[in-house]
Amino acid sequence: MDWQALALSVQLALATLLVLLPVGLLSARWLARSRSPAKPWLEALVMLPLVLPPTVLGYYLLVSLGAASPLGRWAQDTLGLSLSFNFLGLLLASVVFNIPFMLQPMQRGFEAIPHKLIEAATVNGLSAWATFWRVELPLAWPGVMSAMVLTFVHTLGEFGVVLMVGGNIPGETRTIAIAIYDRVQAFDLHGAHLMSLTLLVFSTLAVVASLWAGRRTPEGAR
Amino acid sequence: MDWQALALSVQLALATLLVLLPVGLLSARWLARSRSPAKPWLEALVMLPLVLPPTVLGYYLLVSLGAASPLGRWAQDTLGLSLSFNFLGLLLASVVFNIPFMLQPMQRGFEAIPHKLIEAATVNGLSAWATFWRVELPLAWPGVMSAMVLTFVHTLGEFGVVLMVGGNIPGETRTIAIAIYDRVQAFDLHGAHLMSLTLLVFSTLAVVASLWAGRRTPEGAR
Amino acid sequence: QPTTITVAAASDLKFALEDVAAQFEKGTGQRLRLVFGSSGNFFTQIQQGAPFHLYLSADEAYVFKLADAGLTTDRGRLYALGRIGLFVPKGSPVKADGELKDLARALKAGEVHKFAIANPDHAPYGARAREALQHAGLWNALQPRLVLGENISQATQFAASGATQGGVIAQSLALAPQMAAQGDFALIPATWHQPLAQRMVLLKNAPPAARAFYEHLATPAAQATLARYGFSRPKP
Amino acid sequence: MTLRVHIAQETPMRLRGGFHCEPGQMVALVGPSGAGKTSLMRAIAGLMRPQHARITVGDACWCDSAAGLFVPPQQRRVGLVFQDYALMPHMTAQHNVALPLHDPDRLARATDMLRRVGLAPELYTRRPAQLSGGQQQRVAVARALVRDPAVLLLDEPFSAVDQMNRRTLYALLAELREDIAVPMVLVTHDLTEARLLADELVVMADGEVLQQGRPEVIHRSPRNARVADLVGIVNRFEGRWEGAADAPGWGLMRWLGAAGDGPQLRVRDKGKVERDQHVTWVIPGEGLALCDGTPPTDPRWLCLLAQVLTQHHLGDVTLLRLQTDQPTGTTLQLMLTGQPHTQLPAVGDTVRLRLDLSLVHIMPSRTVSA
Amino acid sequence: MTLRVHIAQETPMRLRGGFHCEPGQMVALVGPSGAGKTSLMRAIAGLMRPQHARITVGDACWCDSAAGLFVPPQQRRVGLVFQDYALMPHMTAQHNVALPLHDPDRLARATDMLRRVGLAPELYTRRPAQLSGGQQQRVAVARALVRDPAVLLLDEPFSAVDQMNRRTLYALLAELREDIAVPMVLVTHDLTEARLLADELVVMADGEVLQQGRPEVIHRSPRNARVADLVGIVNRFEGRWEGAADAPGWGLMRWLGAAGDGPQLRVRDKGKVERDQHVTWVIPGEGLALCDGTPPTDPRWLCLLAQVLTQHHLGDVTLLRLQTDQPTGTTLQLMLTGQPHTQLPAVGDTVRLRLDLSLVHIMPSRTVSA
Ligand SMILES: Nc1ncnc2c1ncn2[C@@H]1O[C@H](COP(=O)(O)OP(=O)(O)OP(=O)(O)O)[C@@H](O)[C@H]1O
Ligand SMILES: Nc1ncnc2c1ncn2[C@@H]1O[C@H](COP(=O)(O)OP(=O)(O)OP(=O)(O)O)[C@@H](O)[C@H]1O
Ligand code: MOO
Ligand SMILES: [Mg+2]
Ligand SMILES: [Mg+2]
Repeated sequence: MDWQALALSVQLALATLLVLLPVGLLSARWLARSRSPAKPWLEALVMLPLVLPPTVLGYYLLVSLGAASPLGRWAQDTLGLSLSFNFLGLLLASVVFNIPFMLQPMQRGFEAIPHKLIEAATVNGLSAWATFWRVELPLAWPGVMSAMVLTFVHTLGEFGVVLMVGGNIPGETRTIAIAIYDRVQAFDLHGAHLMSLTLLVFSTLAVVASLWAGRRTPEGAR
Repeated sequence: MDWQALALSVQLALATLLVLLPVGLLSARWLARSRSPAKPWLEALVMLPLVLPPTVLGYYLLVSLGAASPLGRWAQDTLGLSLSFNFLGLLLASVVFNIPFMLQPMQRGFEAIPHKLIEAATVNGLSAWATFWRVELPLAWPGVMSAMVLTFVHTLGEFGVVLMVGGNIPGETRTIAIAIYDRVQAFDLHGAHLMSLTLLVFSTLAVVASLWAGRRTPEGAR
Repeated sequence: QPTTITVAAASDLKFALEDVAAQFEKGTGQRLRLVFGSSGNFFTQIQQGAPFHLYLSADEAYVFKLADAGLTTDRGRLYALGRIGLFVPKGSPVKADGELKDLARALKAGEVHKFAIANPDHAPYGARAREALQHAGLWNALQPRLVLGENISQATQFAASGATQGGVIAQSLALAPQMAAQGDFALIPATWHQPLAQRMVLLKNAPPAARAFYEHLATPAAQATLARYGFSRPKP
Repeated sequence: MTLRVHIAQETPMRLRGGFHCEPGQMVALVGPSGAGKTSLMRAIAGLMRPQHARITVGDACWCDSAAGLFVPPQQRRVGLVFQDYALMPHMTAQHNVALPLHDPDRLARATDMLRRVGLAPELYTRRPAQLSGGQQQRVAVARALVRDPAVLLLDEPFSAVDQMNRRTLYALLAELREDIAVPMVLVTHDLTEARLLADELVVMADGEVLQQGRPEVIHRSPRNARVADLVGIVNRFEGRWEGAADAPGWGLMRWLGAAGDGPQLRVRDKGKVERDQHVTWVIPGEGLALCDGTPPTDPRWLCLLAQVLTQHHLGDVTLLRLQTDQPTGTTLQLMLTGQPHTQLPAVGDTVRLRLDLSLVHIMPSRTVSA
Repeated sequence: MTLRVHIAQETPMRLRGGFHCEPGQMVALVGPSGAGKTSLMRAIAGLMRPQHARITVGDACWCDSAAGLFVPPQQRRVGLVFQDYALMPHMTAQHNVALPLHDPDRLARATDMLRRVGLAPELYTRRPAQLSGGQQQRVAVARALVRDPAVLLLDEPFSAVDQMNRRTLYALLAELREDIAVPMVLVTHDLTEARLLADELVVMADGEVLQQGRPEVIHRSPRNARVADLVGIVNRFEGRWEGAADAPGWGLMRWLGAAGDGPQLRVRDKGKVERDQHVTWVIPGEGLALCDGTPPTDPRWLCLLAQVLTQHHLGDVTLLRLQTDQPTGTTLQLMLTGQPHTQLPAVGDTVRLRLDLSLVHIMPSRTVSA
């Protein structure tokens, strides 16, 4: 069992959540409230990371973030940061790839809030910020939970993009998904089964724990 | 441009929707209404197809559906059907892999329906069936739309599972995602770009069209 | 009506086999379906009854295992020996040199940040690359900089995209016209590593037309085409 | 097809007691906020499965917890107006009303009912969010009335509707009562409305059914002080029973004030209280009037001097709060009509008040607090 | 800090006219369902940006469409009771009430206000879904009152609350009016409540403000027949102006019935109508009474014979519908109090009716239909 790879995957999943949560909340809320005619186009745009096969998306990301790309060179020269074949690169890729999972359920969550309640909040003097925290977020919570669980689990299992941008470096970019894949390719089925099982059990526990922690009391008997 | 592969992908995506829609609606609704303590466990179970790397999930599916597997042999002997390396195999794999995308948003959609309205439907004499069609489905519609769009788009881009279970046979199991991947593998970047762009444009139009067709009038001014 | 023959071929054959197949199709009017992928995947799929007729592996071990399992008509035939070499993308500080001397220099100078090979744990080209690098005494120094491709094509993409400063890749891929523009390639001596014995085998259900192609691959014309893509002729 | 309800439960809320309602009869369920009126309606409609209950309509049994019987709401065919309307937000007014209908001309019937509840035609195709509160409520009423219900349950169906529209709806209900003879239960906070529309009142408080009876009967002889309160009897006083009077059926009671004893009253004796027992007594508004001339000598009348504390002019009626001199400092309320403004006693004036002692109703003193 | 509202818009709904409300004053907005009361409140609260409007509170301007000024609702500091409560479903009663508060002891203040609106302590920690309709409404009222508002807007705040709890809330409002002198606007369908609580009425219909004034003034001299209808004046008749009478300030009017002309009446002349003009006239309830003795000779009185059509007993008052003989077949309504049951005229009886002609109010005839 490659614990290092599992730890890396969990780190990546958590970091992805950390980056995408604020961005996702703001954009999902904006999309939910928007009456702009561009809205369906923006929604479609949000979906695009899902459309390309992961390895191909990874390839494009590598070409645009890699050391030979203008962006990659700029990051290397000015920030001293490499955007590929390291954790940062993985994170960038993971963030891009998870946008649809994060935004869609959150947007539905925000859309489901009765407008009347937002009005009640503003009339009661709550600032946009307070309304967000005390009214919108709690009411959109099931959608936000869905988004977070989907993103977390999906990052654990993500393979193509991560392999392409990360390059399967043990301890740095070899995630548990890649490690399992390697085991299968090497016909080490025992190892593969063991790792798969560990991952499945871990994710199940993680999902149950987060659903339990984020559960809301049912709407009441009536 | 490999139109055959695109056509196959679209067929696969539509067939996946067709199979998953009824199953998904029923299970999502059941999960949404359920007060069972097993509910978070079931929800976690629904997520599991996302956890494993697609190629590994594909591997396990292949091992359990392939001609050498008991299930595969049974299907071959009694039904005369092969469950791998053909469209049926792809469809089975695609269905399994899309369960989380289909169920999560739908479940949230059903959960967001005020219980009072279900009560009003039953008091007004609507059967469970009529309540579902005339009240629950329309009210859960944004979530259902989300689920369908996510599933459709995700099937277009799905690569690992399909490659493993399908075997990349032109005209039969070579989807557009695999075709693009092949182009990249062959360093035919021009071809890859062209196909990616076509796929992106197509999906964008498909998403916008479905969002437009499935849009609901906003909740009203108040 | 002529049955379509499905050929599963290792991805290093991508360019070479397409040429050979075109020759064959022109000569016989027989249609071929070529499927390229990783040899290991094909092995798994064939075990599960994949409808392939002819399997061209990059590693003969897979062929023998299938033969032992009784899935093939025989133990197959060697059709080519693969060769590996150093590829350096345009703008890399490393010069392409088959003896890997400049790579050693650049490594010392700290100019090599990332270097691509296929995963030596399961890709035949990766295993040979490791042997060659070990032979040159660079393995230990290079190991922390390695990025591993799932298969040899992916390793080639890493190197060709300029994301790494170089990589050990298959000659057959490096000779592809699209690659020539991306950088320089130098062959590594064949003695530095075990031979990449590429073996093909007919599968149990193969129709006669599949055997025809199997035989065609041994013809001088086919072998000449393979040679153009950097495969050397196997000793009979 | 009489509706008979008997219920006893403790959770999720307390509900005890029962009532009955004949076909074609309208029963008004009254009681303070949180009394359990809505919950009782929900139990009748089948939306709540009570712990112990028996609910029958004619020969049909809808709920019998002893026998484990529970007919689901779909099969009860009740017309229910939800207190908060429960309109379908995704349907137009018309489709909301057509919801319980199945026949081909359902939309036509829905339209017709919307017309009858007084909704303007341009509103038929609006969704609830684009309707005013009262318009939504009338859609909800139309939905309950449009089907052919076995029982009609109206939970504050007119609370958001103005007087004029209410009159339309009252007329509609009256019409309906002639068309379909089913039991009708109305929850309302408006006691005037309850008395105007209902044949009988059912008084509830704290989940308990306290009394059922004709409005004027309850009004004139509430079972206890709590009921008196609930049906809006404001003139409620304390007294001590002092035994039989000169004639059979009559007794003597001392009026007890906060600051001391008042006069002895000769009132009807229903034989329910004993000598020296503490009692609560009420007198309905029709038993109070101002005297214009000299005090009458009839023992039926008690005449008191009282001072006007406040005067409220409420349109057709004027409300006076008076303070009597005997027993000192007791206040009572008096409604006046038909008096031109100029003839009304002003605040501070002393007036002569006449009590019709034959209308005094005596109850055992309440022990529970409000 | 007077609230002044002027508004003119056509979409999404028509709103025209305006009103003003002094600090400490309570204005009741009355009008039929769909009149635009809620919409007007929403405009004042800043939840709707009207097409043309000017809304000021004291020196502060909240909305001036001419100047493009629009203060967002957060900064208007209004206490608003929504018609449908708009309670936060995820918060307890207590937290709902504390929503507009910021200080450290916000929960204590919320609890205190919940106590004052009469909610039982065990309900403070319940969520709205576990409260009855009236309990929810009281939470909503508490939330509006708990903050220190610049303007108080109450949209049917008592519609789901019973009479007893209403009295608690009335008292609370009265208390509040002494504590904080801010303009208060109350929407209510209950005209009695409006007259009881409000200093002035604002009558609305079809989005238009028709009249503002003290209740008794509007009641006695409605601007037109529509207003008369809206403030619940039931005794409305037709007439023809026949010119000046014997004394200045008095004129003569012919009472027109459906079936023919009635008597000539000597009524107050405000100089607004011309000879032979068709008029609508009303007489408030206090101008009607039964005569006990012989008909008075004072020309202020008109005596009529009338037959009792129906008799409704509504608790403290009894409602009679009478049909006069002159003009033939005209019906009018009369409220009686203080009459013991036995003395009430029965259905079919002929009674003698007295009209106080000095209270007759004359309006130009309505041309629009209801
Ligand atoms: N889901 C619930 N869980 C627990 N208690 C509840 C629930 N719903 C209502 N209650 C309580 O039950 C009691 C009765 O409620 P109900 O709604 O029947 O009152 P009501 O008579 O209709 O009052 P109102 O006139 O205010 O509508 C109330 O005290 C209320 O707080
Ligand atoms: N969102 C909306 N879009 C269009 N019209 C609306 C909208 N909301 C309300 N209306 C209409 O505006 C008019 C005024 O509505 P409003 O809610 O102000 O009435 P109201 O006087 O409060 O009535 P009620 O006493 O029934 O609550 C109504 O005819 C209503 O149908
Ligand atoms: O089997 Mo390969 O040629 O390493 O992809
Ligand atoms: Mg209720
Ligand atoms: Mg309103």
